[in-house]
Amino acid sequence: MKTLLDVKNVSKRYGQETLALSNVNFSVNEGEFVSIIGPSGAGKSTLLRCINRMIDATDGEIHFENEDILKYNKREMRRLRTKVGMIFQHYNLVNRLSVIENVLHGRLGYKSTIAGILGLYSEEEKRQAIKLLGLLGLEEQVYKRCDQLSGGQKQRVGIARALIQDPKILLCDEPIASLDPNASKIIMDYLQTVSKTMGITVIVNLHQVDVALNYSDRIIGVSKGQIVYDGYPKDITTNQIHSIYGSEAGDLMIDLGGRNAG
Amino acid sequence: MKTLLDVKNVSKRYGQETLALSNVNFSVNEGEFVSIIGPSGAGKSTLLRCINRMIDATDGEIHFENEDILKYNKREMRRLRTKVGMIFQHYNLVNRLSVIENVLHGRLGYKSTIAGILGLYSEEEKRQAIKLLGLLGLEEQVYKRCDQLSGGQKQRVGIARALIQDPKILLCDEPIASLDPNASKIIMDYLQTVSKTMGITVIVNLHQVDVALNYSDRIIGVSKGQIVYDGYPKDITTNQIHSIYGSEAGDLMIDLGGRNAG
Amino acid sequence: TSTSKESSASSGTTETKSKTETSKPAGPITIVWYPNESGSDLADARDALGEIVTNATGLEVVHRTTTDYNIAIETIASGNADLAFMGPIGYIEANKKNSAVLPMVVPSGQSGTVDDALYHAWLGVKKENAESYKNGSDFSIENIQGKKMSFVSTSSASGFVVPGNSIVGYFSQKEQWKDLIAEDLLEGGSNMFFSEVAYGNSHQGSLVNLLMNRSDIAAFCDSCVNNYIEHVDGEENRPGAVYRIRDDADEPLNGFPGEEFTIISVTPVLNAPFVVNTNNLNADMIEKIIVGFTSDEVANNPSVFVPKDSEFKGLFSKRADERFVRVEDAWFNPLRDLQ
Amino acid sequence: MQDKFFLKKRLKSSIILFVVLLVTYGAIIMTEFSLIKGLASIPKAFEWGVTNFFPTTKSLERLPNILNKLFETILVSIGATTVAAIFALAFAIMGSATTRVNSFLSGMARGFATLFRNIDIAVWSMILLFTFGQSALTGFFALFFVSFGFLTRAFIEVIDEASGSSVEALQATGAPYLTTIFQSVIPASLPMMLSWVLFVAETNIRSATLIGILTGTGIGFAFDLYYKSMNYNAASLVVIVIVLTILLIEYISNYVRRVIL
Amino acid sequence: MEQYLSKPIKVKKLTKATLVIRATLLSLLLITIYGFYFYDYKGINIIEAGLATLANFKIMFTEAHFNHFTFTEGVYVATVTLSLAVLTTLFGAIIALFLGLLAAQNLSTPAVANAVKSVVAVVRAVPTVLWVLIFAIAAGLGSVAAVVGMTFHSVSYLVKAYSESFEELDEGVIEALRASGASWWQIVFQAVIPSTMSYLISWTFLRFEINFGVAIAMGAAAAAGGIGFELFMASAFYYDIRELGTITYFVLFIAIMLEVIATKIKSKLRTTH
Ligand SMILES: Nc1ncnc2c1ncn2[C@@H]1O[C@H](COP(=O)(O)OP(=O)(O)OP(=O)(O)O)[C@@H](O)[C@H]1O
Ligand SMILES: Nc1ncnc2c1ncn2[C@@H]1O[C@H](COP(=O)(O)OP(=O)(O)OP(=O)(O)O)[C@@H](O)[C@H]1O
Ligand SMILES: [Mg+2]
Ligand SMILES: [Mg+2]
Repeated sequence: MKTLLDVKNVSKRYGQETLALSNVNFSVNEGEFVSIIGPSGAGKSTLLRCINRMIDATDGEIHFENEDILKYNKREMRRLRTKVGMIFQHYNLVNRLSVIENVLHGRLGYKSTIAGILGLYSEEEKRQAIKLLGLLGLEEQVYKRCDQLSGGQKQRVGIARALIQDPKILLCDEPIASLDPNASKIIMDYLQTVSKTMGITVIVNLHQVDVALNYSDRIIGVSKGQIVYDGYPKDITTNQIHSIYGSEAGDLMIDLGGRNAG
Repeated sequence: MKTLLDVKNVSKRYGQETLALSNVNFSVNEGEFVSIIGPSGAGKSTLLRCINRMIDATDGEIHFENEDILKYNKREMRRLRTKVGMIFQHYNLVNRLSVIENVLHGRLGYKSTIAGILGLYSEEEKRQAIKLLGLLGLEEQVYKRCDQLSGGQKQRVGIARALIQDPKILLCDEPIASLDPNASKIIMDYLQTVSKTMGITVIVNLHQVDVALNYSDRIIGVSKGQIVYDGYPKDITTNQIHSIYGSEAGDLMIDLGGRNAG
Repeated sequence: TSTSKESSASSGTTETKSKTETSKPAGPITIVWYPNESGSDLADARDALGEIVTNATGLEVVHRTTTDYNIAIETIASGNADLAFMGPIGYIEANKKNSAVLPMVVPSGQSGTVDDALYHAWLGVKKENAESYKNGSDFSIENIQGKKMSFVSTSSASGFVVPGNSIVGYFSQKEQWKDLIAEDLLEGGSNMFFSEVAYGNSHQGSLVNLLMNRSDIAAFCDSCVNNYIEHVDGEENRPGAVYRIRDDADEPLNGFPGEEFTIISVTPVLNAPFVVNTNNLNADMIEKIIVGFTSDEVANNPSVFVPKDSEFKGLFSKRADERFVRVEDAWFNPLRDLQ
Repeated sequence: MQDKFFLKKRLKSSIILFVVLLVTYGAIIMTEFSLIKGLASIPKAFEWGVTNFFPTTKSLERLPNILNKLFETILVSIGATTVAAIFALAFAIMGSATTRVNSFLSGMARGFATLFRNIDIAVWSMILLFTFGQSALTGFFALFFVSFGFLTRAFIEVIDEASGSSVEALQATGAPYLTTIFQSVIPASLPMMLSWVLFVAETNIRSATLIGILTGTGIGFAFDLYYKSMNYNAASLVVIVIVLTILLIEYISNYVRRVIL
Repeated sequence: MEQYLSKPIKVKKLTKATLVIRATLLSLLLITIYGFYFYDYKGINIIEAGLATLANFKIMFTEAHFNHFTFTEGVYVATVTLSLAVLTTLFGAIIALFLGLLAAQNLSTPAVANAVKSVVAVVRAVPTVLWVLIFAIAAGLGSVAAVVGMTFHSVSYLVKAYSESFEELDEGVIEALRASGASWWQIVFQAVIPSTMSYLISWTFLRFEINFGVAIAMGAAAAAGGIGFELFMASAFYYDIRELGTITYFVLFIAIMLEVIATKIKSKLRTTH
């Protein structure tokens, strides 16, 4: 399988004090579904944002489709970003615009500046947007303003916006943190489908270890800015999970797994 | 056991269109641990917020310690609120202030206006704040500004703020939605301890059905503004869960439960 | 007379309202100045005049300068100032508001008497256009209707009120303009008396308007522009007189050396008085101030009446026997009747 | 540690308070200001205002003329504001920390705005009068420059406030710079901007009192005429007309804000 | 879903808000265009006059000189003007802070908020020179008249700016404190003011700068002194464009200083408590 993304010796420092990432190495194949787990503040969000250069790594190299994206100029960076969809922890929608407009924003990277300014979208794009919204259970919200949505609904708009980009890779920063189990499953299933059938690579930051274990081809465990686990879900041991979270056995929510409803 | 809270025929209408709650009835005993589950937009948040009168129910009665709180005047309402701690989905911290100051905000309800304005807190209160922060794993963040925290850390500050109120009841609106499993467990355990040992009543909105089932004395299922389930966790069936979420079998994240790490 | 009364004080300058003999300020005497005299370059000139008051009364003097005519007028009328040096129209307004405001002295003309305590309101046109303002062989205001006009400001005696009234007086004889009133001159327009009306905000400014062709005719006063011009032709201070801007003219006329203009109308205007709010100062003290002002000593003080070749920038110039002379309110009646 | 934190915070507040008091004291000394006198003068001021500033039936005769002038003023004010807003938008986008291209252009834009804001209206009057004379254009430009300076600054604040996270999201889709601006910054900040534009239009109508002196047109000129000829009754009528106009604009502005925000 | 897919899809649904925005923008534009037809140009050649203006500007800034006052005098009078602005801003800010809280929809009741906003609008509508005139008569010429007169406008401006900043505040923060039983004043001082501090500083300094500009003219009118006299004389009496340049440099220097200080304070606020 072809390597899509190759992260080499990447470090990221915020100011003087915080070393959010230190010497991170991993690579991701095309179509792979990778979950990044780790405690709060471990650097998961930072890592994702380095990949599409929303922030610039302090050190190291990041190869995407065999090109070192840290060397990209502005124009190339923009092209890179059309290929990288991103889903944010805090939605990052333009609250004052309608749902469909926010979704269509995902197409802006493909447009000439002038078409983008005027918001000229093709019929095809609009249809695609509505289709995606339908898939995410938002058909009734298409023309609502985003600030009238509940948290869960907002996140789904964000996901639709990323999917309409037709990305090679999806970076998802806790995409289901604010969703109910129903929608969570739909989203995760959809992400999985996308990854499996369309060959889109997916990298997901997750707090729900069980979800990560269920969906991923691979798990990357991050702790204090370093990768402490990189392997298949089936190989991961409870001890390893505990070491990722720096916790004692029995201290994790996932330890409860198994005992279940009715 | 004594009834602490009694919600009778409560309805809540937003504007003309949205009937967020319709004719809700339930009561909660002292020291009980109640989870409210239900799909996004079901009215869970609305219900919680009616209880401490952050929003006023359109119809019905809410009795807290046998007094109809909907009849309370402003002064009584403030007194009510000191007895009701609240934890928010979106943290709702004053970002510009330090962690400890945000925690101490929980004491404002007990203070004279002038002491509150000047932020004069007693040594005892500060010590209590630091103790709580320690419990929540934030001892290193005590003097950091809240906007420098990660999502998970912020939520823990919010929880500390509610706990320092010394409340009779804790209303938690998805308190662990942004927490990693490690912290989630600590929080839920702490809430449980609080409920069990100090006799504080806890009402939690949750998306994680398995967590709800694990921790609660009672589950209330809400769907489309109505209570569709009210009973013990052990009695709930998978079908009932599906009917709460209006989903088909196999469509829910919790259906994955049971399969687990290593 | 008696200086012992000075101790029976009232507080400050503002609150004294009774007209009793005993009322007089213990604190400093406040003099308010018109915008024209408020510049920092005239600070020494103001001090020189303030010194006269101090010498006469033994009281300190505070100068209040303002850039707003109304504020100056209201200040003396309301008693917030004790003395003021103000234009005759301003005085009449202040006196109308508060009859306790009365004139003390005016600077005289060259004769040293009140008879020629006058200056002149001129209407000037550019020399090259002067011919078109002739009615027969004489210069006249006959043809000014429909032209572009420049005044000084609406509250200026020689820059608006006096020439305005002579224009109204002249044209209201005619059938077409019989309802003309001074206010109609304030604004230009196709159906108004003038096609355009500009304001110079100072006499020099009005003259600049003329020289820059922003107006066809400009109103200004003779003594106000005296320093900048020299007589070229015709009888001085009569219609038809031609003046030229001096080569060494100061700002703002330094940009127009050698430019010539012709006077088409001359109207006398009463000199500006020093006035007092008699509520604030008692008769004794006022008398002392007047005596001080009208003394020979002051008349010969080169900082007050500045000799022609002096470097000092003062308010009044000395050519012959100029001095301060006492005036009564009634002296202003001719001007008052114009309004 | 804990005591030190609160102590330090309190100490800092005290130092700030002390500095403010010191500066105030210095200012009071410099200007010989007396707070007591100021407070005492307020009732008297209102008494004088009320007894002098009221329109009489005679002054009402001038109403048609005043309204005519008001119309001119509104045209000039709104015209200048609108044109200024267009320029200000461009400069604000260049100047805002969220949307700037680079810090050099940003500094330039801010500097330009500062320059225009701080050239006194009297300076404009003189410079423009020299060249444009007493025409409507003088008023237009004087208002334009000051509005431009102010709106640029206001827009920068609005953009910084309104559009943080969504700009990031659009950048992440690879949207070009201008597209990001028009699809995210402008929709997010348009209501606030519009609100400021209406505010400036309103301010400009009020500034017309100054502008009137320069231009010889508009309601400000009418005020100036009546004020200088001490016809306070007519001047008060002008003020009342201005007040009513501004209240009307304020009402429209509030309505617009309520609907669009 | 079919309901959307059958016919061409509209991206923008015309809501009342978009309609109102468009109507407002369109009216502004139409009025502007109509205005350009309507203006009395008095036969001025815009290009020529514009070039002449630029030339004057060049003279003003490149040939600035001292003529009627010296540098030290300039510094002194500028300080006086600055002091007037300091007092006006300070009084204005204190009063406006309280009125601003009352005028903010989310902190006050609609009736009170609208009442405060209306009063403030009336105050703002009265020309500054009138306020100063009235106080010059009531309090006598001097700094009192200037400062009190100018404070009225300062207050009305800041009330608007402050109340809008307050209204922008995240409702959740207020809610959280309300939920813990905090009183209105406590919420104001513990949440509202800390959260909006950087906006408050921004607006206050912007008003400071405006007040400085107003103090130039009004200080001179009310006999409170300051650089306004030099400006008045240079522009109305001497027509000395070069000296205007000097004065403008003074004004600009102070304005830039203010902006630098404001930026410093704001960036400090961004990182410290
Ligand atoms: N803009 C920033 N400036 C300074 N420090 C930052 C910034 N963003 C993040 N950090 C710090 O970097 C570290 C990693 O943060 P990051 O947001 O990547 O963690 P995370 O794993 O995503 O946590 P969470 O699960 O809570 O979202 C944390 O210590 C955080 O405080
Ligand atoms: N302030 C409001 N104005 C109008 N409608 C609202 C408001 N708040 C909530 N709603 C609507 O009321 C319904 C219930 O919302 P609520 O926030 O209580 O749902 P929830 O169960 O908490 O959802 P989630 O799990 O996504 O938080 C939703 O349809 C929502 O759109
Ligand atoms: Mg994160
Ligand atoms: Mg909710």
